[in-house]
Amino acid sequence: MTEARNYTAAEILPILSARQLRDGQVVFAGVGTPLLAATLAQRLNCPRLTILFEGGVVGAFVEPGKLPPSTNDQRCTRRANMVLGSSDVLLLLQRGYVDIGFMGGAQIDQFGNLNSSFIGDPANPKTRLPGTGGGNDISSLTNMIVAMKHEKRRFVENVDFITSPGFIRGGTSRHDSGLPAGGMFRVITELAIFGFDEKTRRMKVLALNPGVTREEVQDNTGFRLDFDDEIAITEPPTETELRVLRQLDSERLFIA
Amino acid sequence: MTEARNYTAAEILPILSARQLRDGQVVFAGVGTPLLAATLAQRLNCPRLTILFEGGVVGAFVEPGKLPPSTNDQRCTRRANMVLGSSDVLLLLQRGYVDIGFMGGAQIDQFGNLNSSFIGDPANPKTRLPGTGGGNDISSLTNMIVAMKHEKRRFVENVDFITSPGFIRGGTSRHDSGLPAGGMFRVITELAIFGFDEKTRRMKVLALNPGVTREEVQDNTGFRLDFDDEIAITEPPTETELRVLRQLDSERLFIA
Amino acid sequence: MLEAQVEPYKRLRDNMSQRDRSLREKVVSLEEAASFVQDGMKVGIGGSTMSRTPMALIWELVRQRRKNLSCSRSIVSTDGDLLFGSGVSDHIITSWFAQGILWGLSKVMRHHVEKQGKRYEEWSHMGVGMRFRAGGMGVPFLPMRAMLGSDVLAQRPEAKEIECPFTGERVLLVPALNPDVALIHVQRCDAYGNAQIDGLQFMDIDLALAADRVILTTERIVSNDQIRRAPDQTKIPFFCVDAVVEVPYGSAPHECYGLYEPMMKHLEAYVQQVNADPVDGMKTYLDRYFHEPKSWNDYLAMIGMDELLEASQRGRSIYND
Amino acid sequence: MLEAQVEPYKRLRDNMSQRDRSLREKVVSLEEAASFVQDGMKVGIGGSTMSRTPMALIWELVRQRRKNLSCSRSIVSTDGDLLFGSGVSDHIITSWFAQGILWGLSKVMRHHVEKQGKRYEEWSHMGVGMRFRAGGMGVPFLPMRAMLGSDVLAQRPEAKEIECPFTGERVLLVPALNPDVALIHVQRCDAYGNAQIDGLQFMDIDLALAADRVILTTERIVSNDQIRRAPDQTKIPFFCVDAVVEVPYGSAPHECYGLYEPMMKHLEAYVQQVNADPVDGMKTYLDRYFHEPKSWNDYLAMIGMDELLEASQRGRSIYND
Repeated sequence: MTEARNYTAAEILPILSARQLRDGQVVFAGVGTPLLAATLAQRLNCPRLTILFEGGVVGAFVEPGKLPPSTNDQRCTRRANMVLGSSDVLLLLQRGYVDIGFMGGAQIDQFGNLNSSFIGDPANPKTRLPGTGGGNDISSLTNMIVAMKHEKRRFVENVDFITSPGFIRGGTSRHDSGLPAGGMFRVITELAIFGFDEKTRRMKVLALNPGVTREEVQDNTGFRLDFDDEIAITEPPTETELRVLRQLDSERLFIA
Repeated sequence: MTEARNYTAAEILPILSARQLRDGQVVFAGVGTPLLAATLAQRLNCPRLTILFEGGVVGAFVEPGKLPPSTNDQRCTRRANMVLGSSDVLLLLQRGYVDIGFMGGAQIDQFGNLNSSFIGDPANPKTRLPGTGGGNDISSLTNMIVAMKHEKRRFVENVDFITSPGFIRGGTSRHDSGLPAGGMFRVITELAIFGFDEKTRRMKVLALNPGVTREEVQDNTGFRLDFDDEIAITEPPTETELRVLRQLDSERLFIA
Repeated sequence: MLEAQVEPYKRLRDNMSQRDRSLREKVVSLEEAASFVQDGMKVGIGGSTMSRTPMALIWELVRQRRKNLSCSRSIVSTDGDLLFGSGVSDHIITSWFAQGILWGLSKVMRHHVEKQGKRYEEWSHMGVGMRFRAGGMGVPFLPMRAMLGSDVLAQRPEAKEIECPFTGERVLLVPALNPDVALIHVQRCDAYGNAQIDGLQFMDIDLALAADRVILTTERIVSNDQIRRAPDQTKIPFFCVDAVVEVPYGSAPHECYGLYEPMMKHLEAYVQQVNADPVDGMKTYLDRYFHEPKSWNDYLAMIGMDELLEASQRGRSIYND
Repeated sequence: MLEAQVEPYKRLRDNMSQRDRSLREKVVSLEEAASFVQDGMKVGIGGSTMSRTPMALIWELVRQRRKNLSCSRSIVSTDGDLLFGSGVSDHIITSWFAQGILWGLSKVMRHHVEKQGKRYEEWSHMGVGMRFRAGGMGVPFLPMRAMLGSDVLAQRPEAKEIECPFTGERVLLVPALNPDVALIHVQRCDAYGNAQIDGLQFMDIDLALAADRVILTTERIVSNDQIRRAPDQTKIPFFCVDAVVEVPYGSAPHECYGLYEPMMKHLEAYVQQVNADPVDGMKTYLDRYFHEPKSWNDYLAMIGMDELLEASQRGRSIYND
């Protein structure tokens, strides 16, 4: 990447993620980048985007400069249409009311499976990670967008532990496991935008971020990547996107 | 019955029923006599009686002269501690929070089974009755008091149809059917007070109402009755009981 | 055939993905709203007994001469009479069916079930509730511990007794009920369908979540700002709702919590008339009160100003100290 | 052995029938309330992450050096650190366990799980929720459609995959969880225990219904008359509750909806100290803030007036227009 940029890696993630959302969608958002991206989309071109939070919130408009530190904080209920129990908001996913689940990820594999539970052998782990939270429920029950940092150790061929299922072992294995609905839709990183092959369910590059090469993406990935036949180059963040984003996270909790 | 009485058959039912309740109990009450009796008990000697109604009410104090026409009317929520969904109030029974279920009855048999669904063959009934409502749930899940009119056609050896289970076919058959908790505790009529034998689970007379003979009870019953060894004679309604009862149902909805 | 009663998950999800769940205004007329209900559909009805019955919608369905509806409701009162008596429905799933406890048996229900072969499918009250709840949760069944050992269960091969795989106990699995459309009346909602229910909720939340479409009638359409000021009072989220109709006194002659109690004079006269003659008495009632009025307000005018205002005075008294 | 996790219905009902569920005053001190929790018990903890955590009760349990508790909570944050770090608990059932998303991994959790053999038993968030809900409903299990196909499920032989007897689909049955005692913090309740919760409820209603005993801490004890004025705001009925303690700021340094937001300066300092040294850092923290203060108010004084008032100002701002 040779060009000078007026944005950071932590800023491009929510901006590109926000662009994936469509006005009128019902989106179940995790804390951090997903919350920030969904709120950004609401304030840019999706004023009728409905955001659900795991704490039990439907249709919130989070206040600029007051991002919640988790999806279970009162800040998540700002101008909400409805507040309900945590199990009940998760059941809305199961019933099918949600278009998109939107999460961060610590480790992902070629089939879009996410690991946030264990590094190493679960029986005797090198690192015990925080665990699934609602991640397993969300990724089991709806179409997913994941926004995460692109590092080789995070993009692995097969995760040590499937915390949140993507396409499991590819093909029809997700469906065969008892998960007929949903699946990985997009992965957004500071390098590229990824989709999944309709048949093999392996990850493939749909678009490169501005100034990023195919080689750079492949070099930072722990498995062989496919590239879409009609690969695109993503437009860089606009002034408006950056301005609104920085207003939203003026405390710089997530874009520092 | 030769003595002159200052009360009617419709009045003695709620009064004798109210006497069966103990202060501090949690009682799930049906509309009509049960609601009236439980409210009467609250105003006599059970000020801390908690009444639940099927419509979704916990701890109500129904207002004198404003008895609800069903347990799903707003009048049931008068001075309630809590209002919740109908399924949720029924689930409180299943979890075991309720001491006593308290219902009226159309037809009862020797094992305390109640029929409020069909007279005659269910496939081709002579009369289609209104059905269970919450009756089946209440009688399946807690200890029951039933208040009803004493007529031979209502006290039958075996009901045509078990809508609300008593002891099914007696002995351990209730338990064996998957109903380990609860069962018939008392039946109150204008003639007598009945309990159930610990072993056979057949109905037996515990006490005769004032001025009523054993023969009179047996003659009005469609099966052979057992009589408790220490059969008692019930005290007649007191002036206070009658006065408070008549205040409660001043519209004479249920004691006419 | 009975097995097919439970919607496969794939079909539930496919139906849902075809539904427009975006934040949009949905206010329509009563006539338009009723068009969501097609002949032969499974229709879930909100409220219970004589409370928050979506009576204006039922009135409109009768006027439009809808037929063969399979209706489900926690507890049915005069609404069930009207659905059977008008020919709108030939199958009612509920736990209790008469006109009201004060009036004994419904001669209308008896006529149609005993002589006309219409179906009153009886479940326990909790059975109906767990069926709606399973539907709302997106699961094919829920376990419960009532109905066992009774003849109510003996009549319901649709439910399954199992041995619990955890405890070995006998428990009953009741199948999910996902109506094609639900009719629900509320005190207030916004133009998107965010609905707030005061007081008794009955099974309306589960029903709204379970149904493939929801039509709301509401005493009052309020602003979205008002909804957002008390979000924990919102009981049905907008994306469950497909149409909103503002119908003051939309439960008349039944009650609406905090606003009006049942209109007992009208109901007493109704009961007397239809129980005296469940066929002609009902026909005369429907012609006069359902088919002839030009509008819902005209129907209310026939109930009469005195009765409406008295019911309102009693309704509001629930908030007195 | 795993099978035995689900309480047989008979035992649940026997426990319940021995419980005094009468309408009676239950106000006790924090010390007395903590005596309901005995070593080795299954303890359900209300709230979620940094919200409405029953922190004063946890503080008291640490002071009383309770041990071997098996704790369950929807999502765990610094409360989990404190339970493991103090030796009060050696088993935590939850879906997510760190200090807070802002701070990455918890070195305390890692130390106790990776090196000390303590158990963090992981279920999905809905899995924890359905376990409490089954417990609250008095059924041995609930069906759900998540966790399938994942290694989270592979680690949980306590759950059972079945073929649905209605649809043939694969569904997961999760076992009921009925804690021996639940600890729940609310904004207000009366002396009987009728509790009203504002804003986010998390899993507290199901948890209260599921547990064999419930201890409530409350920001404020109000009159029963005040409760009865808004009965649809009552979320936990009094007969589920066994003890009531009035503890202002009873969730500090976590938040309590509408009253105070998390006290971030104290939390940041805590996180720095314990992550720098999960053993000695924790010991120093517990000695200073948990064991040495004479009372809960003294502990609050150590958090400091500035931070308390600032958190309150932010907490109340949720009701601003």
